[in-house]
Amino acid sequence: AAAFGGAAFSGAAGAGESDPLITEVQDWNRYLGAGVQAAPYGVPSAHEAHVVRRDVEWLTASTESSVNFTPLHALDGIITPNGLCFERHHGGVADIAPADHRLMINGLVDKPLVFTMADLMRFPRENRVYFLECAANSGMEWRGAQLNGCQYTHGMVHCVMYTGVPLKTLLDEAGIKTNGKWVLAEGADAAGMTRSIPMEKALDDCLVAFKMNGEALRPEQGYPLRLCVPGWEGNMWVKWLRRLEVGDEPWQQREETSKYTDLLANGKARRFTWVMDPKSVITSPSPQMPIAHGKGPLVVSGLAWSGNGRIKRVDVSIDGGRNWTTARIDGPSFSKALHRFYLDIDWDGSDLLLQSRALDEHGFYQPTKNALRAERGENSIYHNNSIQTWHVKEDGTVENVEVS
Amino acid sequence: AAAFGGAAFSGAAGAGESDPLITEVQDWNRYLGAGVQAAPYGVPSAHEAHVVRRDVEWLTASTESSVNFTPLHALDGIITPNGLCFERHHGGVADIAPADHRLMINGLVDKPLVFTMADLMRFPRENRVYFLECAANSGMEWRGAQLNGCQYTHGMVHCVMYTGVPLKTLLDEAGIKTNGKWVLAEGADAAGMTRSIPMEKALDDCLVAFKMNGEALRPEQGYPLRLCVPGWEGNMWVKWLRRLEVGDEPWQQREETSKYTDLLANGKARRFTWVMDPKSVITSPSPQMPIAHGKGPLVVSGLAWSGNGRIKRVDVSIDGGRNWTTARIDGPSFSKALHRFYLDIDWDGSDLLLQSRALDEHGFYQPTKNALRAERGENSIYHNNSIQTWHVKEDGTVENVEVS
Amino acid sequence: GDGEKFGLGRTATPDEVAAWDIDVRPDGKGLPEGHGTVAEGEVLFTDNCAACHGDFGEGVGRWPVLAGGQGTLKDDRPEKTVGSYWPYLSTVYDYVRRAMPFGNARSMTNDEVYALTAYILYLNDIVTDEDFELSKENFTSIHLPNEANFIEDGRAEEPFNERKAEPCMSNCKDSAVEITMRARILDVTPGRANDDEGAGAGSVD
Amino acid sequence: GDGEKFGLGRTATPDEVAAWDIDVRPDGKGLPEGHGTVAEGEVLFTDNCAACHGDFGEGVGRWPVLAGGQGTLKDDRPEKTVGSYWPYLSTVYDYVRRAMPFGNARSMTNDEVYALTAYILYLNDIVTDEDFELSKENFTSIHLPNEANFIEDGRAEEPFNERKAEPCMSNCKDSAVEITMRARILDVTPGRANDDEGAGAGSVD
Ligand code: HEC
Ligand code: HEC
Ligand SMILES: [Ca+2]
Ligand SMILES: [Ca+2]
Ligand SMILES: [Ca+2]
Ligand SMILES: [Ca+2]
Ligand SMILES: [Ca+2]
Ligand SMILES: [Ca+2]
Ligand SMILES: [Co+2]
Ligand SMILES: [Co+2]
Repeated sequence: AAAFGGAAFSGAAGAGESDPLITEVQDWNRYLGAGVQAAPYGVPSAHEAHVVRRDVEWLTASTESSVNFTPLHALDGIITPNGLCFERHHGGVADIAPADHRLMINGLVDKPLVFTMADLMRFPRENRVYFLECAANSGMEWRGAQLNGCQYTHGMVHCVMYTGVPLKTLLDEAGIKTNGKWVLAEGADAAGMTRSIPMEKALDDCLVAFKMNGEALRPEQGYPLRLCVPGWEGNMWVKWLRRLEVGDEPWQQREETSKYTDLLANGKARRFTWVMDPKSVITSPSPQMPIAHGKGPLVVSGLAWSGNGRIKRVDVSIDGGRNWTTARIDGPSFSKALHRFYLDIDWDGSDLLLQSRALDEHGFYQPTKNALRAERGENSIYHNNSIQTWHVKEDGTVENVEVS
Repeated sequence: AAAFGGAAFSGAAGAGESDPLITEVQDWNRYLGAGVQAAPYGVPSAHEAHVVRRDVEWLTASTESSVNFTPLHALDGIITPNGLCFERHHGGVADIAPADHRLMINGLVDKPLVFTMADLMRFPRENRVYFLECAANSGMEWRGAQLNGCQYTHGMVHCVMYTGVPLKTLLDEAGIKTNGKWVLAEGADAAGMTRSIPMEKALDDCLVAFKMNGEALRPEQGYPLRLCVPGWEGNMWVKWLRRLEVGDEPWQQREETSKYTDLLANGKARRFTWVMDPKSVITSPSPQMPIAHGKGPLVVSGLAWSGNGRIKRVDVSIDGGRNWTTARIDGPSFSKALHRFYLDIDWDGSDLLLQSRALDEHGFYQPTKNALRAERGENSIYHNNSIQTWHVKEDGTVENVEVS
Repeated sequence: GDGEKFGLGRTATPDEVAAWDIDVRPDGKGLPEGHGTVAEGEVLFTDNCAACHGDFGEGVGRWPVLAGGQGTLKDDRPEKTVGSYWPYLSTVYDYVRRAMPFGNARSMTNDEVYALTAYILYLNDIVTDEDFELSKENFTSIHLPNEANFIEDGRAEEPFNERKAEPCMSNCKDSAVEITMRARILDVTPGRANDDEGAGAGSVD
Repeated sequence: GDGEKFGLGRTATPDEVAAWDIDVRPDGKGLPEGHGTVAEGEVLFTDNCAACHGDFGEGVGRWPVLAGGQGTLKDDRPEKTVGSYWPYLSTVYDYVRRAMPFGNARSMTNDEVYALTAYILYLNDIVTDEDFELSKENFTSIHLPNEANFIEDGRAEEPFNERKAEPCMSNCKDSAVEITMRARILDVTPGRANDDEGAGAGSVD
């Protein structure tokens, strides 16, 4: 049954027949292809043109204050290529020449400082892999299954290796006064993005990064400088970082009051909900990645992450959460980074209700959608880390559903 | 003296003067930048246009059988962005639609098989980070210091995270006969690239990869399928992989006889020199990355790798190899992957003769250029893993030199 | 601060700090000198803001709503505005000064921002007199109605976060699982055939 | 082979295997039926190969040299050709059939490849008779002159690879280190001012 693989890929010779793609000499085996330097900075194959970030036009009034989504369904491993990291801007992409960029530290410090990019390159550097998830990821699913594809339901997350200077190093250079308990991080963009960060976190693992996946930050990710706030909501990872102010109280900025506060059913709203809870999603099969090959061996693959640290275990269910099997986590397991999991199954061709459930090293795991709603209602927008269900049908197509 | 950082970057206000880049509202802080989806597949900032692969035109007769070089000097961390991974082709870049690609296994197997890409996606997958170094990397330096930049002297190396199926899994599917001791890997390109791989290696850690750094392989890296032969010379990592033949003897193909054999001074030539020896290079400062900031804190940064496994230690010398200081290895340490090292020094502004020396977990380390030449002469082309020297001058410029 | 020092960077000048240090806190820290009335704010708002936010802060199309919505926070579709949701007035001053009008940020004077803030209070019935003047001096005396309804992060106390038990692995539900809802029914996925079915619901912030 | 089976893929047909399994080994395994003479090869070479490799295999410009160079392997600039360097004739047959002519691979018939291989032998003075015919039958009787000079990988036995000692950490050289050579002197770096100084030396394979 598995012979010749999926119809979408196969040259479709019958049993015992020879495939002309093999028996005839193909052009690419005969004639020279493009030479080196055809693209000094390389780009993906034209056959991969469908693997792009996508937005949802009705979601926002303007593209400059908007979001697009990482095509998680088409990716594998734990690293997100820079060109596919989702975008979220509040005033568009600031275009800043590195020579014109400055970072100021002021407030409750011994000495207010200004750094050029060249100055920052002289501090000891570190390299760390982290996921970045927008607190609003899966936010459109609070009221029920809505968008048909993990790119849309879970695509406001990416994971790259950053190079930068620990925030602590820079704060130490200015000298934190004893009453300095909070840090305000400010961007140079047209939104002048600002967030308050408690000093404990600032001194723990925050990084002032200038490179991602080896090269300079991408413009839409804050070139030339961004703050990394590992495990915490993406909005705090201030892009185009130009200022760090030390203070004794939080600032209650717009993105920590009007936005990024979580309205509960009782009308109360939680603030300073920073950590991104354990979460996972099956990226294939998924609505944008139907099964094209019929029954037999099937790779169920997905991503899991937790703002608390490492992922300890991912369980997968094919019956909507009645029974669970522990999946195989493969590849590096970094704290506060994406983890890749696989469950290799023999599909019998019948309907599946596929779910995944992440458990982190601190014992936190994902709730069901209903358990989360029972606690918070449907108006929270942010921090929806509930278990996602995909309905795999006999024909291999997949739908975003909710289950009893 | 360090105030205001390097002239190349600084807005150059005098002491106590205010920088108009701070006191005046800049355009990017006022007007909206580009919206989301300006580039569905993102690209680097225009300010990074100099960070590209480069070739050396006089080196080869045609770009289709040629090479270009990774801009190591401009990168950090251990991951090479896909668009900057050096290229090496022998018949140009094959352009293959995944649906048209086939992988055959034949020879000493129980059952010769043909796989589509869809078939391959159904086997259990793994994710691993590996460096890939061309055996000819640094080959132009055998006769002495020649090219002024680590991009040219050491840029035939890159390091990415691969996703693929262990070669062993596929060979097992066909069933290796007991006399099967070698595997011939063949590409679908116009060079019909072929290499013989001993069965022990094939069953150990080789991977048939379809993704790099999360996304589909780039065309110039073998899209849709390439073989990974971890720690071994890059030419064996057959791109556009279309066939695996099991045999009882090596094939003595052109790339393992005419090429990729190492001619010694005595006229004898070593063959099957597969492993890439421990090696390192200081990427900054380096000829393409002069010091622009004068004396004071200086980050000396570089890469180290070994085909034998992990890097245990990197030593750095600033006096041409008389005295050594152990550098700090930062970021992940994967077997057969690039390692990033740093030495944070306080530069007194005088001449430096900068060297780095990698030591791997099996106790192998880099020889000096003269020690290597004493053993092999100057005609080997391949496997030059000797210690590189950069001469840093008082003005901060850097030259590729050799020392006594 | 006695962490390690590298001697990098330079001292920021007072003018530089003043140019960038424009943030304002609920306790009034950071407020500049200045003042502005509701009536002045109305004129400024009509000229600079109403095209997006509407004459009465009701929001044009998908642009943000700034006024109204009081008493809706427990509704199916809460309307979160300065009047109905925001805890602190300082945030209005800070945000308008740093980010509005959208596309021409940093273009309003400090007095103008006082006037606009006063007008947003007026649109939300928090002040009712068009002659009301907001200033550095009286700013912290104004409190927004929803301030008391912000609470700390309580996620760790939610039942599923209490870590009392390992999650269930088998026979976790009594009966076979039923599908209760399908995305297909409200398919708003871009790039699909039925895109013209219209917009979905929800927002990203 | 008793590793795990997934039942994926399908059996390759004999025609398919024949189409792709064109590799040739030194023991003659993989050689197709056929034959060709030096004289036939000369015509074919002149028409299809000489534009790059030269009429006598001497190489045009930077295109590869195929003949000559015998006795140069210990020279400063060895000339590595089929005659001077290659260990096995099978490699010539295999490679020409799979990859030449550059830009039109797989265009020569099996007989033509025998003739071209014979002609390359002739250009290298390994056969001297223009009527010499190379065939599947006599192929393995031909040995290339340099075959015996290929040895196994001996890197592990090189002194610096013997791992007897930790590398030296201090005072490793008696006197201050001198610069003995500078890349600047033969600067061939692309994109620098003096690019017109001309080409450098060396090759990537
Ligand atoms: C061109 C459209 C436009 C104009 C003109 C404009 N705004 Fe806005 N306003 C926006 C957008 C878009 C946002 C949300 C930005 C974001 O997502 O970060 C916003 C947000 C706001 C908010 C915060 C809303 C919330 O709920 O968080 C306030 C307050 C505000 N604007 C006030 C003003 C004032 C006052 C002016 C005039 C001085 C103004 N705006 C002019 C588009 C506009
Ligand atoms: C358009 C130029 C061109 C033509 C025509 C051409 N070749 Fe080549 N040949 C090359 C290049 C380029 C290479 C090296 C390819 C590589 O780098 O992998 C090569 C390599 C070779 C080699 C291996 C050389 C070595 O030292 O490894 C042989 C043998 C050879 N060609 C024979 C032939 C024959 C026989 C023909 C005609 C049937 C032919 N070539 C036609 C360009 C050409
Ligand atoms: Ca302040
Ligand atoms: Ca009025
Ligand atoms: Ca639709
Ligand atoms: Ca064969
Ligand atoms: Ca003749
Ligand atoms: Ca030059
Ligand atoms: Co939150
Ligand atoms: Co070798």
